[in-house]
Formats: sequence, structure tokens, C-alpha cells
Amino acid sequence: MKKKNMTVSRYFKRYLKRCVTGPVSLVMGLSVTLKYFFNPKRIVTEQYPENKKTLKMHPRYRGRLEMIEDAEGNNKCTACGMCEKACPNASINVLATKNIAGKKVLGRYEYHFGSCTQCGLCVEACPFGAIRMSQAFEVATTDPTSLDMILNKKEGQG
Amino acid sequence: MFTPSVTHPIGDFVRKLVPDAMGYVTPYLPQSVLEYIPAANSVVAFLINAVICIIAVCIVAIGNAPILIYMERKVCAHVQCRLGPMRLGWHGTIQTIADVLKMLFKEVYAPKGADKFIFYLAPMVVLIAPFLVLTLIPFDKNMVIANVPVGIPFIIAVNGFGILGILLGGWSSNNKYSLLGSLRSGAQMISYEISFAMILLFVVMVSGETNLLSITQGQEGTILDWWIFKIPVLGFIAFVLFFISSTAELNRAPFDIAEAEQELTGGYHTEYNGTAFAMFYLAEYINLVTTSSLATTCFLGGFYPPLIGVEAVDSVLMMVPGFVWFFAKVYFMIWCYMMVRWTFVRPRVDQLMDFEWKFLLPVNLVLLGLGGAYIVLFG
Amino acid sequence: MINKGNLPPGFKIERSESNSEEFFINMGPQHPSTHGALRLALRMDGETIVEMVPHFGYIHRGIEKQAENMNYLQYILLSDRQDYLTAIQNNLGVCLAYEKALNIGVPERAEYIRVILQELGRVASHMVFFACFGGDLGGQTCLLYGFKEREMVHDIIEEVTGSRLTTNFFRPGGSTFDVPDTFIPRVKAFIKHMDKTMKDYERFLSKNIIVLERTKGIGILSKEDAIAYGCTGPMLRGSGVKYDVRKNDPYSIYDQFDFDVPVTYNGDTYDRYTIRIAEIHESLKILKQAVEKFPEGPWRAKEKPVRLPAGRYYSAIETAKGLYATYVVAASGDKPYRIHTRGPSFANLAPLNKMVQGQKISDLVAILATIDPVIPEIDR
Amino acid sequence: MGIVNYAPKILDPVPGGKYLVNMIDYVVNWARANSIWPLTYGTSCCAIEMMSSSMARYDIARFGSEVFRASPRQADLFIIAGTITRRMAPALQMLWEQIPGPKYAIAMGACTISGGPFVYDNYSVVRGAQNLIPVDVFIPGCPPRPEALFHGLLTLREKILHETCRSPWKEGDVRDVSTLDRYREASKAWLALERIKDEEMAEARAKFKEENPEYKSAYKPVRVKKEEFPEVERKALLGKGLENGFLSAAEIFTKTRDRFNRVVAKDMATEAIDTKSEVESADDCLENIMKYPVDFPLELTVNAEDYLDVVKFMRDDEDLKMNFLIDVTGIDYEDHFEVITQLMSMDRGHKVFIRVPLKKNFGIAEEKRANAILAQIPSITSLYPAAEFKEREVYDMFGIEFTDHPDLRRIFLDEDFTGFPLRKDFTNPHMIRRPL
Repeated sequence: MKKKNMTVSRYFKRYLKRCVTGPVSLVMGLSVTLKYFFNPKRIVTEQYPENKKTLKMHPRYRGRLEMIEDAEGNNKCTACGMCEKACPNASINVLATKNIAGKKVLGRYEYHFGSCTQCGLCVEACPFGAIRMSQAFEVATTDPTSLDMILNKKEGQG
Repeated sequence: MFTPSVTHPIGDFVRKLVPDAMGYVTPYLPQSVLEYIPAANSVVAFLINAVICIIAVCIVAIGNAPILIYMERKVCAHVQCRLGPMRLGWHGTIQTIADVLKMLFKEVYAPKGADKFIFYLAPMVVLIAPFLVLTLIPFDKNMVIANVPVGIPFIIAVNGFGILGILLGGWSSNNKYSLLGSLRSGAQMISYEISFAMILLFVVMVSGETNLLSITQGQEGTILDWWIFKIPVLGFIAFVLFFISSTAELNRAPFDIAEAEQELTGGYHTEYNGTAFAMFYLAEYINLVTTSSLATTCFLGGFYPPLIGVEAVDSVLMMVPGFVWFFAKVYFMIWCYMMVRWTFVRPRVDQLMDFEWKFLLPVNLVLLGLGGAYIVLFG
Repeated sequence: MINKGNLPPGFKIERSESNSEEFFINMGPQHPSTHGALRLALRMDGETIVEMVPHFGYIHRGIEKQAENMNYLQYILLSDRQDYLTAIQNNLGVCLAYEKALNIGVPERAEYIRVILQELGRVASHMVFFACFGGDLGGQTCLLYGFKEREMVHDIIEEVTGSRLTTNFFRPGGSTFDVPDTFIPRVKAFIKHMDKTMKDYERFLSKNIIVLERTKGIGILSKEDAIAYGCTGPMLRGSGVKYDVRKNDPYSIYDQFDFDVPVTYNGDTYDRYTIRIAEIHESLKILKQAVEKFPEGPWRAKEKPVRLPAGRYYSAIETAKGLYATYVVAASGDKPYRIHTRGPSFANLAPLNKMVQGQKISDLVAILATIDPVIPEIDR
Repeated sequence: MGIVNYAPKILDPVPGGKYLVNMIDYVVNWARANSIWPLTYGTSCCAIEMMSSSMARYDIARFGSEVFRASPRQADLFIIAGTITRRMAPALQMLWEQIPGPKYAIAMGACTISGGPFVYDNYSVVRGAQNLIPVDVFIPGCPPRPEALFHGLLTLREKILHETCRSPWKEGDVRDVSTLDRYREASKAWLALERIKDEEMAEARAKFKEENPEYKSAYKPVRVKKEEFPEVERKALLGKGLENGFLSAAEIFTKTRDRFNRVVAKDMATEAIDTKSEVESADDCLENIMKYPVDFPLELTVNAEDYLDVVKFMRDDEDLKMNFLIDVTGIDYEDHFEVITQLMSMDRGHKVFIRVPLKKNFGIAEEKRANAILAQIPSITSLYPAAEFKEREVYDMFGIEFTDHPDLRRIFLDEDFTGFPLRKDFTNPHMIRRPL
């Protein structure tokens, strides 16, 4: 803003101009805040713990991984390991076992929530639609070991 | 000079009470003590008076601070389209109490290499100035703690104390950010002290008084008799200038370059924690009260109700006690300070100096001259 | 006497006269205005900056090393985490490179989805800039105003992609999902709301005398310097070079839209601010056109396994910050041999030292805010 | 903080003191739990969500936590938002130490719980904040929503309310989980279980087989039907500069080849270093160039000796006018490096990528090689100031020295870091290979 070859008259012209435009601009700014202050309708706050009942995530929201189970707790997983391979940081362990007929079925679907990035690549990769991203978002815990979860309740079918 | 003189009701009561109480005690006292009774009488009266005054100041200062902090949070929240504290008490009313309690029970330590004595002294020094100023403010006709004849010069003299605390705090922290912050603050406050003083002098000049009570009493009458409106245009300009320079004096945004969280991570109080930080925090808000009180006293008619000259309305307004009006005005001023704080961005340190020396000071001088002319011509 | 020998690493200026007032300040890595984990070593003379040396790497996460052992699709989600403010744009940048390699095109509807999300992302990023710029200048309220509008964008983005910030949405040939039915009405409502609010915000900040004083003539970057230092995006256009990848190296269907590339010529902090505000308006203009013409039809091209043929593939897009280029070196297999990202923030930060010399520490904050760097994208 | 903890000692002997202690507990805990001031600290994506949570829509102020303190000395809560790198770790620990007690830490996001997306193949990220400082609450998510952060805050509040002055707050322990490989641990544990199960089940299985020799599973997994999409042809859009004068790849090549006869344009798929002594003919090169669509930039292979001259020529030539440096980067092949200088002309709109193969200096003893500079190339910082940081990056990542660089230091890693990460043979004790 500093110009060396500024004449006195120009300096004062600028000075006076700023004396006028300055306060005007400040009042304009103030008018915006006053408008917002006196208009409680503009408040956009969502009060989380109080609005728990009405708070709903979008249907596509990617919370934590969960297994799709029917009423009896059976899942559709065949332990093919596609999700495991798709997972960018090996947060999923598909641990297969043999059932009584000697066929490879899902034994334990271990999921490391602590390192999961919720990218949804596993759901995309699953050929049988056995897993989905849940809507859970209240997931804070004081115990980090509880973040290593087992998702399936039952062994896989087969 | 500093004889605390709570004027009529309490003072009289005390003056009456002490001899009465002594009357009950004297029969049981030995003769040697009784000789000193007249002297002791006045000493005891003095002490009781002093205690009452201290309590009164503390109530005004410390009682107001949590309310102000809560108010600040709510004002800023509503300006920013949010709600502010909501969960503690009704709409978060007791949030600040929790904050203060928490800070009192925090660990306190000084950083390595700090000058410990000065480090802990600084927050106390900061508190001195606003308390002293508060003693001079007339909250109502009868409610002034020290009715000092040289009120305004005394305020100007005392106000410099605040800088000292900030400078000491910044310097003793052994932190470059703190040092920069305190240096900025020192430069800023010393500069703005000048225009601050000048506007007070303007008030002294037009009212012809230095005593704050007299200045207030000079504004009795309708709303147009307040100094802000009594002198056309000049009064209002003076009020705006006072507002600006007092904002700078208060170290509040937009003139908060001493704290400048984005630049200096907190400036002079970067290294303070727990109770010491709470004292800085407290000082900021007590300062806010004192400065607003000063503005109210000097420009907004002090404890007088805003009469508009219509009999019916005025009689209603008159029914409200003076100190309510006083605090209503103070809170309005504080609200103005807050709106300004949450609206504007912060100027740079050299621009701040430029603004003071190239704008405020010349305008002030002109104002003083015009004020003098006005008095000569019309007053 | 300060000579090169006893200066900390990186400082270059030698001063012959002894200057006892000089001292060093360390800004960051935890500092409210360094936008994350940037560390600036400042050599100060009182309040004036003599020289500044940036220290990077406080958030260096080795993304490029990690990418060598990931497959191509998995890299898309790492690109989210580079410049998280424009995550959705980074996704596209990576996908464009894959599309070049696989030689697959994108159906029209998918292109429109892309363009709309791109521009929404740009508005969101610029709103963060507006917020942080105001906040760094000391106006806390500005910080909240900017984020308020950004939330609306992210709500739309979340509805479409399933995540607010790290979208991981685009795939070679289209995207993971089609947009829901509510998408277009919501975007329309957003445009309407934005048009109104931007007026308020401009009144709030653009003409404010303190802002003008703080920003005009501060941190001047000349046209020559801007090109030589490799600045892109609003930095470059603020200095008077009308280069926009959307116009000059078009991708997607940006050639079908009518929009201007705003340009200003002073190259100071204020210009970089006005450029971004103007860009918000331009983005809204594109959004309006895209919403009007939004077609029906397939939203994705035929899915192919993402195995790039050996070769080198380069794609450039214009994110909110500037030129975001992805360079993929593919060998056989489904893993890249090497992926390199040219992030805009890294290059934009290069002239910072030149810009801040002789300015005050408060100016540094303002200049840094208008560079609008995202540190994880610098460090990668 | 100490005063409160003496309360039981002083008040317990007093009759009714216990109630008083309980009352003090209640008041102090109430204050602490409801006035949590966080520290302004954030490194990456989670920081933005943390900021969002303090903004108008979510408004952390409702909990009394809007007072984000920039100075750690006034904060109570450390929300570790974002990835922590090894370089950042000392700073993080220092910040934690500067917060006066009682203090709490929230690990926000996957990176601070376990390393998140950067668990495997990573040499620089600390796998979890709990390795460095005691963490009270973990919020998984990448990044967690603001609501999730509030849930974490409420969880922390519950935790604080359970403190008493008989069992006062004390700094927790640091847990070293940095070497924990959750995937492999789980697999290993499962294998052991499987073995036992196999042994146990062997009989039953044999019996089952005997009984149902023709057994076939009744369960048929159903594949999810995916939508069919048409194939679409890709359009190659041609760029244009600010002015006219766009040169096609072939034109640029012939122009450069006229001046430097050792410059060749190879097929982009080839990676081999030019071992042959004779240079490919210009026609072969043009054929290579024609193979690719128009929006592929021209890639020229240039000798290290010619490199500086070629770049200078490209910059200064009136028709080429390569005034903009996009990037300088490198690639490591087994036996050679390649430095790639990406140039663009802002005015004309064309791009040239210059590939410079650099033979590795295998004269250095094998054990020293990891930490030694294996190749040299002249720096172009004097031509393009933009190259300064980029070349430092290449130096940092590959160990290629740029001669005449004004300030060649490591840029992203510490000075004492061993090895150059983007070399293919790079190893680091902190790195865990990705198991899949």
C-alpha cells in the first residue's frame, strides 16, 4: 500500500476517503452479524445426544462392517476371501474352517474395527452380498481390544 | 484522601453502629484501654467500612465475570448461528461455574526457566487496576465507594497498571511468543492510553468536573442531557472514539494483537495455566465491566433513567432504581463490545499503531479544540 | 555477525552488519494457523520476517511406498487422504489416469455426476478457505460461517457417496453408485441458498477496511515467479495467468460448460482471496447448467478388472487448490509399479519464503491462509 | 490439583467428614466432567471433522468445550486428530507433557488407534497413539463423524465422573502396540484353534463321511447380480495453451531430435535402460510416439549428460517455451533409477516428460548401499525454482544426488533416517509387510 512518490494532497485524499469508506464497510460487516444475531431461525445446530431418536444416517452411510444375517443367525458368507483381498489394510480376517462334511466354510469373521477405513471396498468385492456397512456411528469405547470384533454368530452354511 | 466513604445509608449505619456497640463493651474494659476509645472508634468504623467496600467491589467484579463469560459465549454463539452452552443448567447457565471450578483444581506449574516470582505476581498485578477503577464508579446516588475529587486523573493514572502485569507475565514466561505478545500489548496500550485519556479529558472539559459522581449528576434530565447527546455530534464522536480506544485498552478483538491466537498461540498468557490463567481471564472481564461503567458514567448518564420528556413514561422509568439502570447500560455497552469482537478481523500491529497516531490522536486533538470552542460559544 | 556457518539449516541470507535484534521463532508443528502439521522456522528482526524455512514431513505417511503393494482400486482411497478437503476431486484424478490406461470411456450421466460432485467439492474447499482466511485474520465468526455452508455440501456428498470426507467414490468408468433421486433437488436447493448467503459473506468480509488493509499489497507474487515456482490454481490466477486445467487441458465434460476463469493481476493476498470467491460463483454457474441438463441413462461404463497394461499414464485435473496430477507407472499385474502424485499445495508453498520476506508475522499468517495448503498432500 | 487429593486425609478423622469428601468429589467431578477444553491439535483428515464438530451445525460448545486452546497449558483434553508420524511423535509427547493434570486423551480415527490405512508397508507412521501417550477413549472411524466425536466426549465424561479423590486421576500407562500385526496374530491364533478342532472333529467327520457318502451341501450361495453397463469409447481431449501454437508430440520430438541427436522416444511400456550403444533412429521413435492417443504426453529419454542442456533448450526455445515445471520425480528399477522431469508450456499447452535413466553405482559395498547415494544428476533449480523442493523430495526418497542444488537436505524424513524409502529394496525395522 505504501507508495513512495505520494504527494501530500493525494495522501490526504486517500486518508479522507478511508475515513468515510472505512466506517461504512465496518457497519456493513456489523449489519451481517446483527442480522444473524437477531434471527434465531438461522441457527443450524443439531443437538446430538438430545436428538438421538430422530437422528438418522443416510442409507449409504458407511459405519462399521456387519454381516447380513437372517432370523436364525445364518450368514451368506462362503469364506471365499474376496473381501480380505479387497481390504486395503488387512482389517478383515476371514478364518475358514471345515464343517462336519469336510467342506470349507466360514469359521470366524474377524474384523479389526480399529484399523478399518470404512472405504466399502469389501462390500463392493463380496460376490454373495454377505456383508454390508451398518449405520452405527456411536462407536467410541474406552477399551481398544473391544474393537477387534467377530462378526458372525454362526459358522457358515454348507 | 482514600477514606472509604460509602455515602449515606450504609456509611451512616456504620457510623452509628460502632459507638453503639462500643457502649455495650466499655463497662467491661479496663481504664487504660478506655482512654484510646475515641481514636479506636474511628479506626473500627474505618475497618468495617473498608470490609464492606471490599465486599461490594468483589461482588460487582467477581460476581459479574461469570455472567459476562456466559454472555460472551451465548452472544458469540448466536452471531455464529449456533447455540452455545446448552447442557449444564437451563441453556448452559452454570457452564462458567464449572469452568472456574475446574481451573481452580488444575495442576499449576511454571515453565522451565521462568522467573517464578514475577510469573505468579503478574496475574495479581493485572487485577489491581480494574479493582481500583471500580471503587470510583458511582453505581447509584448513594453507592460510590470512594468519592474522590480527582476521579478522572486517578483513573488515568491507575489504568497503566494493567500493562505492567501483562508485560511482566509475558517477559517472565521465558517464551518468545509470550514476549512478542507482551511487547505488542505494551506498545498498544501505552499508545491507546493517550487517546483514552484525551477523551476522558474531553468529558472533564465539557462537564467541568473531575469527580465521577459530579459528572454523572451533570447529566440529570432527559436522554438529551447525557454527554453523548448534549453536545451535538461532538459527543457522539467522542463516544465512538472512546469505544475504539477502550477496546484497544481492553485488549479485545479486533485489537487483541497481544493474544492473537492465530499468530502467537495466546500471546502473553501462553504459558499460564490453572488459577493463574483464570486470573488473567477474570481480569479481562472485570476490565470489561470497569470500562463499560466508565463509558456509562461519562457518556450514558450513569444511573439516571433514559427519560424522554413524556410525563407518563418518565414516571414509570423513574420507579426503577438507579443501579438497575446503571447495570442495564453497562450490559448494553458490553454487548456492543461483544458484537464488535465477533464481527471484525484483527488489524496488524503496525496498522494499529498507525491508526492510533495518525488517526485517533489528531481527531482527538481536533475534538478537544472543538469542544473548547463549543464551551466558549454556547456553554 | 551472522554468517552462513552459524545459521540453522536452510537459512541462506547472509547479513554483513551485526544485528543483535535478530532471533529465531519456531512456528509449528502444532500451531493454530499452520493448517496442520507444518513447521516454519522464522528468522525475525523484531516483528519483521527476514527469512523463512519450511520444514515438511511431520505428516509424511509414505503413501507412495504403500501404493506399490496395493492394487489400483485400493490406491483411490489413499488419494482421499492426501488432500482431504478435495477428496472427491482426487478420486477423479486417479480414476482418469486409470481410464487412460484401460481405454474406457464414461457414459454421459456419469460425467454429469462427476462434474456436479467436482464442483460441489470445489465450493466446499473454497468455503473452508473462506473460513480459515477469516479465522487466520482474527475473525472467528468467519470461520464458522464458512463451515456452515460447507456442511451442506458434505451432507449432499455423504448422501451420494456414504462418507462425509473420505469419499472413495469414483471408479474407472464411472462411480460406485448411481445418485439417489433426492440428489438433484438438493443440489438445486443448495445453489439457491448459496447464491443468497454468498452475498452476505461478501458484504461481511470482502470490503471490510481492516481486511483490505491487511491483505492489499501483502505477499505479492509476480506473474513470472508464479510460473517459475510452479504455482497452480487460484495462486497462479491471482497473479494474472489465466491457466485452468478445466479449460486448457480439458477432462471429463468441462468443455461443454460455459464458465469463466476468473483472473486478477496484482498477485497479492487480497487477489487470491477474491479469485476464490469468484470461483465459488463460477462453480455455482457450472452447477446450474449441469443440474439443468442432467441426463438419464447408464451411470457407469462396463466394469473391467483394473489391471493396467504396462506403460506410463498421466492425468491432470484442476482441484480447488490447483493442478493435481497423477503419474502411474504400470508394470504387469494389478499393482502399480509406482504412483506419483503431483499435489498443488506442495508447489504452491514453494514461493512462500520469497513472499514473506520483509513482511510481519501477522502477514505470514494471512499469506499462508491464501496459499491454502493442505499439509498431508504436501508430505504424502 | 493436589489439594483435592488431600481431602480424605484431612477430613476423614472429622466426624461426618466422609460426607464432605463425597460432596467435594461430586462438585469437583461435576466441574471437570462438564468443562473439557480441548487442545487445538490436528494433523490430517480427522482434524477437519474435529473442526466441523466445533462449527455451527454440530457445535461442541453445547458441551462447554468450545474453548479450543492453542496453548497446551490451558487445555484438559488432547483430541489426537490425525495420523501421527515418527517425526511428529516427540512433539506429540511434549504437548502431552505440557498439559497440566488432570488431563485426558481421545484417539480420534483409525490412524490414532492402530495406524488406520497406514498399518502395513509403512515406515513412518506410528501405529496408534497409545504407543506414545495414555489414551482414554478410542473413536474408530476414518474419519469419525462429529456425532461420533461427541459420543466419545460423553464416554469420557462418564469416565471422569467415576473418579474420586480416594482414587484420584493419575496418568495412565503407555501401551506398546506398535508391532502388533492384528491380521497375522488372528490368523495364527485361529490356525492353532483349527488344529485342535481338527483333532477333535476327526472322528466325527470320518463318521459323518461313512454315514453320508453321497452328501452334498444343500446350501447354494447366490451370487449378487450386478447391473449390466454398456461399453463406452473414450474421447481423447486435446489441450490448448493460453496462446496458440500447440505442438504435437511428433513435432516436439523432431524439433528436439534435430538439436540433440541422442534423444529418443521409447515405447512407454519399456523400462529398460539404454544399453545399446547405437541410438534408435528418428523414424522408430516417431513410430513409438504415434502408438499412443493424443492426450498422452510425449516422453523423451535423455542421457544424463544432455539433461541440463535439453531442459534449457526446451525452456528457452521460442516454439517450445516450456515455462512450467509440473514435477520432478523418480522411479527405481533393479539396476537403474529414472528421473522424470515433467515440463509443460503454459502458453502453448504441450507437455514433455523427460526420462533420464541413471545407472546405479554398484561400486559401493553391498552393506553400505542402503544408505548411500547411488546416482547423480545435475540440478535444474537454476532454471526452474520450483524444482528445489521437488529435487529434495527425490533425493530424500531415492538417494539421487542433484549436483549444484542450493540446499540439498532431506525434506520429509529426519536427517538421521536410514535408507531411501522409495527404492525397491528398502527395508525398515518398523515396516510390517502387508500380508496379502
